[in-house]
Amino acid sequence: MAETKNMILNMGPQHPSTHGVLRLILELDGETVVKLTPEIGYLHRGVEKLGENLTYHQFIPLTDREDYIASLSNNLAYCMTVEKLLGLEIPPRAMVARVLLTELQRIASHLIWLGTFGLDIGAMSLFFYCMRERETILDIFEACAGARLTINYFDIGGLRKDLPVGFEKQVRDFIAIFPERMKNDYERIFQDNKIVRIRTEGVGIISKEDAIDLGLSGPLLRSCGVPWDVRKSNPYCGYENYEFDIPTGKTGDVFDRYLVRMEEMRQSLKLVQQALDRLPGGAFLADDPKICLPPKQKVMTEMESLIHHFKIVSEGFEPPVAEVYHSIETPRGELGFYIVSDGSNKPYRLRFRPPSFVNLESLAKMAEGKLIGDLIAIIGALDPVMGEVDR
Amino acid sequence: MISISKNFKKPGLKMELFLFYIFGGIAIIASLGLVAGKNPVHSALFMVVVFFVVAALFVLLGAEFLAAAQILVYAGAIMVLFLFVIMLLRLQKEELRNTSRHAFQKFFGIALSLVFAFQVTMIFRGSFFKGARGNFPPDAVKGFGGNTEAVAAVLFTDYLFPFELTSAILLMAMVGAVVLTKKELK
Amino acid sequence: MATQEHYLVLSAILFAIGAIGVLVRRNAIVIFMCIELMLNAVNISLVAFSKQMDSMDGQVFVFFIMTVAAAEAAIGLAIMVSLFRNKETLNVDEINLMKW
Amino acid sequence: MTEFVIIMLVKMFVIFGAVMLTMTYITLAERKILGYMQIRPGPNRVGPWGLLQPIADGIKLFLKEDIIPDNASKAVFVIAPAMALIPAVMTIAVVPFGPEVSILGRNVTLFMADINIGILYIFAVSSIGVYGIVLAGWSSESKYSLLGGLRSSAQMISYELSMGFAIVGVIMMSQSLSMVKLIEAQKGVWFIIPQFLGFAIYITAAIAELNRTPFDLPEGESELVSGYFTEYSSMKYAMFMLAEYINIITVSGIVTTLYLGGWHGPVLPPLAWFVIKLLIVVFFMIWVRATLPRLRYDQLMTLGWKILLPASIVNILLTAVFMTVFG
Repeated sequence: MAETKNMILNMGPQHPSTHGVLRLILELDGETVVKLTPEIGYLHRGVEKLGENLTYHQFIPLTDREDYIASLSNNLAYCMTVEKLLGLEIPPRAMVARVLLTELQRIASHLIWLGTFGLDIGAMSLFFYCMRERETILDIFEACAGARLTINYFDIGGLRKDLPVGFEKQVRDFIAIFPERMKNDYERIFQDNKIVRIRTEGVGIISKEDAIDLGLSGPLLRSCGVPWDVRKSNPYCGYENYEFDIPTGKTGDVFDRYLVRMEEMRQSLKLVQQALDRLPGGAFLADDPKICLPPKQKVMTEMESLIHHFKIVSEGFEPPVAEVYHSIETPRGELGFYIVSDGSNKPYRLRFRPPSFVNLESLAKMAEGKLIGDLIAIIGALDPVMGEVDR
Repeated sequence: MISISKNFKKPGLKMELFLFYIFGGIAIIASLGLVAGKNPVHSALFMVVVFFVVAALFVLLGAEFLAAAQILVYAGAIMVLFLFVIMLLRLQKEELRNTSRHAFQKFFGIALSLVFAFQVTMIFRGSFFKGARGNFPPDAVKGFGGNTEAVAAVLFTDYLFPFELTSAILLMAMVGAVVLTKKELK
Repeated sequence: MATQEHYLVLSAILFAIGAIGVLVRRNAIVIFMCIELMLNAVNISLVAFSKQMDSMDGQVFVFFIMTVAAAEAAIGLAIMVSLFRNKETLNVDEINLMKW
Repeated sequence: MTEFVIIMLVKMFVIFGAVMLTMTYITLAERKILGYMQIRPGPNRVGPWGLLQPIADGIKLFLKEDIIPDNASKAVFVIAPAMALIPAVMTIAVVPFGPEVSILGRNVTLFMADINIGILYIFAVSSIGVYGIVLAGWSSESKYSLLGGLRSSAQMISYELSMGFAIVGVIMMSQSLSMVKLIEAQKGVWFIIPQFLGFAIYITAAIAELNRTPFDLPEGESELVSGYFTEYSSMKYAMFMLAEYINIITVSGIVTTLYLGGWHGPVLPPLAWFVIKLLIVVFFMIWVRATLPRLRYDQLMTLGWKILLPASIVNILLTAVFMTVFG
């Protein structure tokens, strides 16, 4: 019986819907995906090796380029790991500002996800509404740090610069318009649409046990019903004294992931509101002379600050010999940094634990046996960022 | 070349003959292309041309309903089925191996068909069909309101039983096709 | 006026060409197309007779031929697909074993 | 005789010219309307409000390099766009734009031909539309276009059926196949009211025939890198676009004739009414494209076979009962 052999189809690396340079080798039997082998590495820049030859300060801009859609979260993860290594205390204003900005970054990242997810299953107009809101958030980031995508605003010991004038007003305006935009723009266009329902419900289901076995994290894990969030399990940056809850799905299909992310956006908005209310004044950077750069006018006037500034910039600082791991909750899942320092001014080893890389493993389990149309929806719901996967 | 302007005085009659020769010529050329075509898809396309020309001939003969049905059934459905199968099975050009014992068959086939064609044309030379006239002369057809209504009148009265039978045939064909091509569901 | 002879001669020629195709060609699908061509030739003569004899029976008959041809095409192509799956070829010469 | 030929020629040029013109400006209208529905202005650089944009597109596509993939079968590759365009243009001949009207003393019918198998002719010609796509998919010798070609032909064939059955309802009400008689039958009440179910089925099937969202699977960008015309460029690609947009006009024309009462309307002249209704249907198709996402392939098939087809048969049943009861 001459079996008509399956067709090998090569999707990517420059395919319009694989969210960056992910290549999938699909074995197709007609329309159904028989076997799926993802191929990664097209965006590999050897960041971890670079980390070993850069001082701790010089490495911060590189962390933006990992998960370029939520770059503030990367900065936060790296800076907190180094602070943990040094045992450095950071001022309360910096703590609250960090929570506020990373939650805004989460909303912005989910908005990009929502827009491109709509495009993947064919709804064209949703993208433009999401981008309109994302612009307002990016204006806030631009006011703070001058950059919109790779923001690089956090520093070891707090913030690079103080929050700009009129920051509160910008954030308050955003908080005022966003809930109403979410309800009658996104949900009316997208969620109440019958075709969206049949395209996403019951698609790409992954069970709770498989999710835990594969080590998934973030909205993917929570959509299977596992209420696990780093902000709640081991709180950092003062999350324990904000009250917010963790949305979880029931069946773990693509529609649940959509619902979890939408609910997360609402929770983040609540967090931003609380952070804005309790934003204290005071210093925005720890004043340990060995580690944090002194303010400009001090450097110009005092000899001692000039020497500190020169020393930090040229050689950096020598942390104690130790190894440390710290992880935070980014929009895609648990991002962890593992730094081994040998006492010199450059880390001996610097390791990323990116959530997208781990989540991508589940793609094969979810997509095999399904149709091509489903595969696109599943990749969309997975929301992988290739910069993070390939490092 | 027939000078069209001279014969134009009597519209219709000469025109019809002229059109008949055009369509007949296209039909013959297209069917030769179909038979002699190397690539199955090219012969499929020639086949479509033949169907169109036959539909045109039906219009010339006043059978508009059949012309539309011809395009719809033959050119619209059956040929697409053929193209589907040709595409699915990715048939390549037929490599013409001249297997020795078949050369004779090729020659014999052509000769036989030509003899057959010659005999049939001879019979029709003196068309002596004077049999009993049916009861649908052209004006009766107009009375019904056109060819479609006339065909319907006959089809649903005298030929009602065969009409129901065809639906049974089509059903059987559908079931048969599905059963034949169904892969065992692993 | 295109008399009936013209139509009958044309249908005979088309029928002959169809017959040549069936006898000569080695590819099963092309043979199948030639059979359809022969059916069409018959249709032409039937409609010609229907016009000549002023009766609609010829055209109704052609209507039935069309439905049967459609059914036959479906079944024939289904056979050819399963044939191709078993023998990897549609060359009529190689399909000569009664069992495969 | 010669006068008849001259009138025919003039009519042909006028109607063909009008359709081509509206076609170009529908491409612009689509991009503008989509833009405004997506809070962006749409093309407005070329000419005031972007009015010269279609001309710019035409020239651009005309000057682009015309690539034919080397292992493609040339003849079929070149014929395919033409075969996609021909049925689209052929149906224009039968769309009745207006009634008898006397211009310069002669009364002229505002349509090319009123053949008594009008709807059957449209249905037959639209079934040829599949060839352009199937051949394009096959002849460009690439996996993606082959998949796209197979998908779209299966889709078009299955939706042709429900379209045909939906039309049967209308023919029963109007007792004739010819388009002009059909419009006369709608003098009192438009067929959209008694035949609403048929209208819904017909519109969905028509959108599926045109391969437009939510049924634009064959050129689903996100899946098959734009389906059967992946390998086409410049003028041949433009012909596929041309065919699609002319098809939109002809299908809208047919919908206005079948269901929206053709040129009947209170105040405005008949031709104006016909054009207004036609543009409303075109707007509806553009609006659908802006809002609905794409259906998956098997959902598309189930909708076509398991929902639309039985619904259209039920529609025929209801019409029959309705007509026997109300005479």
